Amino acid sequence: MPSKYMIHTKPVPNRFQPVSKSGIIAWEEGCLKCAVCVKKRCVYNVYDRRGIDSHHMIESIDNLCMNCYSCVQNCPKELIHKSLNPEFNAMGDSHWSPPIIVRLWNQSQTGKIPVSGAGYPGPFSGPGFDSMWTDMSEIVRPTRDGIHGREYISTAVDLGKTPEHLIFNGSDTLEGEPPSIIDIPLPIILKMPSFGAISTNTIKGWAMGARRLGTLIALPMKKIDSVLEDRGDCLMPLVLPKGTSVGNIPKNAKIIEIPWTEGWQEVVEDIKGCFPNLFVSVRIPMAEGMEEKALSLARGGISIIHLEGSLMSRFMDNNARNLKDGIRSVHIKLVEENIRDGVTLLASGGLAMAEHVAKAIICGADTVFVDFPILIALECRMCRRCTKGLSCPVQIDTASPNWVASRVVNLIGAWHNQLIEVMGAMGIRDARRLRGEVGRAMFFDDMDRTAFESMGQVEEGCELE
Amino acid sequence: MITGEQKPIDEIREMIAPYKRILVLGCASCVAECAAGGEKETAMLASTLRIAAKMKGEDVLIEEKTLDRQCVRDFVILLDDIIEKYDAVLSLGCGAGVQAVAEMFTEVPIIPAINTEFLGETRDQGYWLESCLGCGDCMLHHFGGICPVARCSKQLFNGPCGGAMDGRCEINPDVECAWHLIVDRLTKFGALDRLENIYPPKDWSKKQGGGPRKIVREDQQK
Amino acid sequence: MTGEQKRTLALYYCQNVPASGERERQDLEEKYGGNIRLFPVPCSGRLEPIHLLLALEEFADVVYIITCPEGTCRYSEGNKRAKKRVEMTRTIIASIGLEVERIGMIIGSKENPISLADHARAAMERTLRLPPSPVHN
Amino acid sequence: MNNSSKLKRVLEGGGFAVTAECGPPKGANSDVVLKKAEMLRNKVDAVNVTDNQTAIVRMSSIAACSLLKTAGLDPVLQMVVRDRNRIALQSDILGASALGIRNVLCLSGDHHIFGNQPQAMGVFDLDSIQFVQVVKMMRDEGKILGGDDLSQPPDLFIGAAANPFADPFDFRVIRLAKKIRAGADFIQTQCIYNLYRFERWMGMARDMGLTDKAYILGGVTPLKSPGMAKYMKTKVSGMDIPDELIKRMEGVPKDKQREEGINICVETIQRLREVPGIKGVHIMAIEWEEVVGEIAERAGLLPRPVFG
Amino acid sequence: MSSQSDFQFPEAVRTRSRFRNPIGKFRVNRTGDCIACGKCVEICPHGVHVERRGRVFVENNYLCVGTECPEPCYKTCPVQALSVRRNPVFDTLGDFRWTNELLAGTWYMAEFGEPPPAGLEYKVGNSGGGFDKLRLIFKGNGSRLEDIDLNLELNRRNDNAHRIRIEFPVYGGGMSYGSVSVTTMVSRARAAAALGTFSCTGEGGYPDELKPYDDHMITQVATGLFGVKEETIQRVKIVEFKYAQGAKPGLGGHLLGDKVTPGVARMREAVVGYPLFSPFPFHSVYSVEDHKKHVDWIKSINPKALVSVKVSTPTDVDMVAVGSYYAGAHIIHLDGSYGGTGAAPDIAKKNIAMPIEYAVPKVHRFLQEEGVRDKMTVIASGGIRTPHDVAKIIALGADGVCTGTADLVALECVRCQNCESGRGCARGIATTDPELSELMNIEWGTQRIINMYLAWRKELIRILKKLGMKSIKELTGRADCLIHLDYM
Repeated sequence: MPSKYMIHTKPVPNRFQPVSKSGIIAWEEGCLKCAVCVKKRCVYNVYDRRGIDSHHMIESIDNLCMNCYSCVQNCPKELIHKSLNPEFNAMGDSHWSPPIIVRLWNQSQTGKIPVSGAGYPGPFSGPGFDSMWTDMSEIVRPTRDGIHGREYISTAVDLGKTPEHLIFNGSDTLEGEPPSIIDIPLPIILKMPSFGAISTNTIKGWAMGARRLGTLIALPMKKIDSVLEDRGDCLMPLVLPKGTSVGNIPKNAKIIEIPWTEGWQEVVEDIKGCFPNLFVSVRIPMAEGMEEKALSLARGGISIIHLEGSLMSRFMDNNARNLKDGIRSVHIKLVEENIRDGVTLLASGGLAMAEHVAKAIICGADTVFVDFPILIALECRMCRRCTKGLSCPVQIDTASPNWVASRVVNLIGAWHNQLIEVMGAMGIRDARRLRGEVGRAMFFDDMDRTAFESMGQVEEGCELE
Repeated sequence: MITGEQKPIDEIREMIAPYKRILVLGCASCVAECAAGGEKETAMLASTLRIAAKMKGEDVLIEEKTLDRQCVRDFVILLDDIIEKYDAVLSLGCGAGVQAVAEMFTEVPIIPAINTEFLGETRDQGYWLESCLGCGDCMLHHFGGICPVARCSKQLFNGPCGGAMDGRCEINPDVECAWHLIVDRLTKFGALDRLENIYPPKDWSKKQGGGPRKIVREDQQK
Repeated sequence: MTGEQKRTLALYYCQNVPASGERERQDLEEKYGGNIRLFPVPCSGRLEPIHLLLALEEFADVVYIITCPEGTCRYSEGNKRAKKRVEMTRTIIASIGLEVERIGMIIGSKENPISLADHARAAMERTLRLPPSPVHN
Repeated sequence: MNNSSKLKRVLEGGGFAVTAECGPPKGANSDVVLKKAEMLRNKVDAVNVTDNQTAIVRMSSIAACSLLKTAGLDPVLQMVVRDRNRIALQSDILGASALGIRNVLCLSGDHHIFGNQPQAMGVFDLDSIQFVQVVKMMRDEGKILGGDDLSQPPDLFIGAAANPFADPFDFRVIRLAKKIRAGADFIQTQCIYNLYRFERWMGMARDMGLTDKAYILGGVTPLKSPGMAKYMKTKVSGMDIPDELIKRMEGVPKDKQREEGINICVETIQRLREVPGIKGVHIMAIEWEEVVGEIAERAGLLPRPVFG
Repeated sequence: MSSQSDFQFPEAVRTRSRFRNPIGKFRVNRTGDCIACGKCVEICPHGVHVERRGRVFVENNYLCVGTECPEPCYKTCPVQALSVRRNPVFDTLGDFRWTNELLAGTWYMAEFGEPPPAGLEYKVGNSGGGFDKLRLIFKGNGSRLEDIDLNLELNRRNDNAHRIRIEFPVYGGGMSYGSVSVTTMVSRARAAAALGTFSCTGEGGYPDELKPYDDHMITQVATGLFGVKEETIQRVKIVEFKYAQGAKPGLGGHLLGDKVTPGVARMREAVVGYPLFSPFPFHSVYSVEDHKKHVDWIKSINPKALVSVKVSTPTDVDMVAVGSYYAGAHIIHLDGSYGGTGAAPDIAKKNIAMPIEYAVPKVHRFLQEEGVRDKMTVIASGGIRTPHDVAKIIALGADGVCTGTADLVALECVRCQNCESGRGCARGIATTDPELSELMNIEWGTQRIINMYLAWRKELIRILKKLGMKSIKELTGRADCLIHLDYM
């Protein structure tokens, strides 16, 4: 694969001991000090490498343990037990669940895609993106062998408006203005999370990461200081119509965002007045009525629309509805109105795993935003202490920009490879062609009903087993 | 195994008082087995000493390390890379361990942090009992597997003294009379008549041949 | 909190005892600021003397363990071990002239379930009765 | 009869003391002791009685001393810590004093491995310096080691041994100082053949002021043959016999060798008399007590003066 | 064909855990107050307590049934020295699909050859869908028949290839040499032979140790063609084309360099220490016509061989199945997305292709519509964990099943998911590390697997009896014997 399209990752150590799912309780009292001790025989040598992190009072052994249970099962005095770690269960919430957080930490540390042995250990299906499967190609359809670089799979996407067709003049050159688009190598834009122990160094690091990835970072205008000024080309500032002077927009910025307001036309005109070449994306909250708003923006010439979900991957006004359905709904609306190719649809809100990128695109997004994962990449535990003014247990604000950037590059690098994996399996060579390809997905609701709705009948006296 | 117990902290503090950079050195063998000088106890002692030093506002460096065995030179040599960081070593090894470290590292004082006690068995969780004096001439077969040398307060060889009462030793009712046990055992397998012979004076030269005893095994040597 | 004197309490608690969640823990941290450090443990028997010593050495004025009531340990003897270890560690700190009250133990009661917040308040009250630790001054 | 230590009187009176060694028999016959007493009568100030020397069982030192005392000699009771624990040692000190013995020489004792019963258990409960300290405490404070008071303290002139010829050389004089500090009134040294080394040691002792704090008696042993000289040199620890001496012994005909040994001994005594700080000699004629008189005579030490 | 057969199933032989402390749901604690009266030893029907040298010990904690016990020892103990509580370690085991109870239940079956006693949910997992929401419905009292027949004909084309009957509708799925140890492979092969069924080499060559079991082996031809030779194709009665694997559908395989030990390298004709890729897909197959060439190739080398086609479950899995029929295959082996693997990207395990519970009815229906259902043997795999899963998937339209993970669980896999890391399985199952492979021996492994399947067989017979069926063949496609808890 051309190196240009590869994201170079290299392991970046953690700054703190991570929290792990289960721990080891190994009592010494009564220990026989066997000559052939189960601790010495540990395949992973975890007992030789143990130590206490006196800051968090975490035993390193908990993180090193690979859960083989050999010591638990072989200690002659049964002095070793596995336990669930209460700190682990306390992390995050139902969406940012502890396993997701840990997985994000690992990817940010190693830059590698998560690989494991044994089959999938999780639930059959779940809400939102968990209720759909992507497809694969087999025998009767061409497939792609992307991940090992045997075939080139493009993840590049365009932001902006692509013309319906090109007009060439007689000498085979393009007539008129060339299409005005921003080309990014992967369908992911970083987005500054709405909370976190974020310092200027953190933001600087994220911006560095965005630049290394060739993508952008969306952040509020007021977070942009002089240091970030020269990174304008990778910033995507959110300009609030009131209180922010348009003049503060970094000179080399290519794109800005504005929030949805009824009078968005005037705001856009103002901005275009100062920066005629600037792309403007309009954020629509993922909420009732967004289809109409999107339609009006598209019709009004806005080429980039950002659907902003909640940080739980849900609608902002209706917790029962998922991002997946919101994206599909807007996408279908625009398709029905024959205006879909006139806009780029960006989606944000609680994307937590690599597969969400592919699934959001299948549902109709062109590109997605990644928000909290770039905070979790910095060892955030989603404890939200920072929102109460309590200290950050992993002192994110003290991390150096370079460390921040490398962690984010690792994470997105790993996601990028996973995107290539699923695209390869689907036989899709171009991320642009994945958008809205619901034919390459399977939805739980449909399949479950088809398979199981009409089977046996429960009758009186029957027995279930 | 060899047993030991940690010295009182005051005594340890006094011994290390002249030094500023101290390595607290554990031993993962016998003294770990009797919970006196293993990795865990070493960490606890080091932490305790650091706390004490902080309380007194003393500026000292106290670090810990535990060797697999302090009484084997191949393990002791592992200190070679770090020893120069310290001006004293506080060893939780048994007497043999302390001496092995001291012999190799002549430039720093090696201070014992535990009192080495005896050769014993682990009777129960947290209970160690002296059962062997290392006399070099085992005669347990005569005594039903119970050693009068280690376990009789008077080291008698020809039966219990007049002080034995109810199977207890005259020195302390907590102490079992070894001879009572011996008699019981031999009675059980019908060999009590063995004790009718006068057991001759013991050859103590195997224990105290003069100077340290040695075992040299040519088949084991290089 | 009384006055300007600041104390740090390290509170280890068996997750079996107070019906505690991350929420309650955070509420407490909010209430007591940085003066309380809370460490849930899967079993109080997991705590070794070294955990208590390290806390005293590194940051805490006082360390408390909350265990589940006797006879209810999921690991059968974790709370019993914890008790003995606390006693042992107290002997150690006493030997260097530190008040034994700097290591405390609260045994949760089954009949009268007390919230983590109540335990924390009790422990904090007792903490404030002691002068600041000479280890950190 | 004056019941005090004659040795003490001689030394305190400023005389050059002469003591000799008497080995008790390997049997219960008192006549052997009494015969040796007669050989030494009026030839020496006091007679040391060895305590199971080289860990070979002999008549007890305390009994032999008692026999000598009865015969009118001033015995020096040698006691080793090898065979008795502190209880027995203290008890024997009291017994000795009660029997009228007025001198005690506190020793470690030859290790039992060298004796004829190496299987024995060595006691070594106290070491010789601790023992000196205990005797002094008993005598001067009237207490035993455990702190209990004595109904009557023992009356003893306390001696200790010193060996200037063992290693490490520099520590030897420190050990001497410790013995004196522990309470030794007099010191008897190991047999001296290497005068050069002995004089260096004495110099160091003088420099430390030790010669003013205790009476140092130089030990001498007449050689019977070059074979004995070689044996002592190689087999007896802490013995330093210069090669010239062995050559000198070899240089005379066999029937003259004993005579030559006595000559050497006499010359040594004469040299020792010149050494500042030496307050006497201790003649250890091993199982050859009959020559003590001749040696004393030829060394000009007779007749023995009378003090007090 | 008669249901009578000369075949004799082996006896179950109790085969204890390899580990000193097997993990069970409960733990019994004995305090120092015990007076060694021996009452507990007497009353416990499960042998939890043992008496030795006048002292009584809790020796088999894992066999305690806890609250299900009708006469609990802790109530009988005269000095209250006993207490029983749930084993907290038990709660750290397992996952949604293989719950701790399923693991412990399977271990019980592998030890005793019997379904576990009350108190262990060994029938369903906790994934919240598919098998775990499906239930068998029994109406009436079932049959009193004694001769329940579980065998299965694998060649339904009636062509010139072997007529092969397996005595039990389960055979072993492919696990390659490299992903598991030779000990594991041989244990599985020996168990398959003893049970009158088959085991599969997977894609990693055909180790010589398996030669004695050639008649019970399936050899796999996969995209890497590792270890595939004419000789290996000719040795066996069934050859399986592996197009995809359920756990990583659409993706190639990747054996990390560390695991390419000299033994693995020799077998795969590769270089020690270098990673090996199985590409995806077969780059010679982009159509059913290409696929037919493949099948013909095998038939030309071994004309009597049955050809099985192992595919994963894309949306058009039904088309793939029918295509396989037309290409001449005897068996279509559907591997659902929740299947096992030695190593796969997590993203593939969860998100790509469909679970087997959807694929089987889809394929069954389509083959019926095409009129070729009777000519094809449909084998399902990818998440079959229990005898109940077997019955359910057959009722949904399969003829038989392939298992993999269940065998490993019988060998005491704890599903730590580290098969791929470092030296491989720390429990000596999925590893090529010589030292770790020593953790298990073949006799033990064979018997554990045999025991587990004997227990499954008992359960399947019981289920068929309750359904009033005489043969497992009657169950195929009988979705009316099932209900789904969400659609009742």
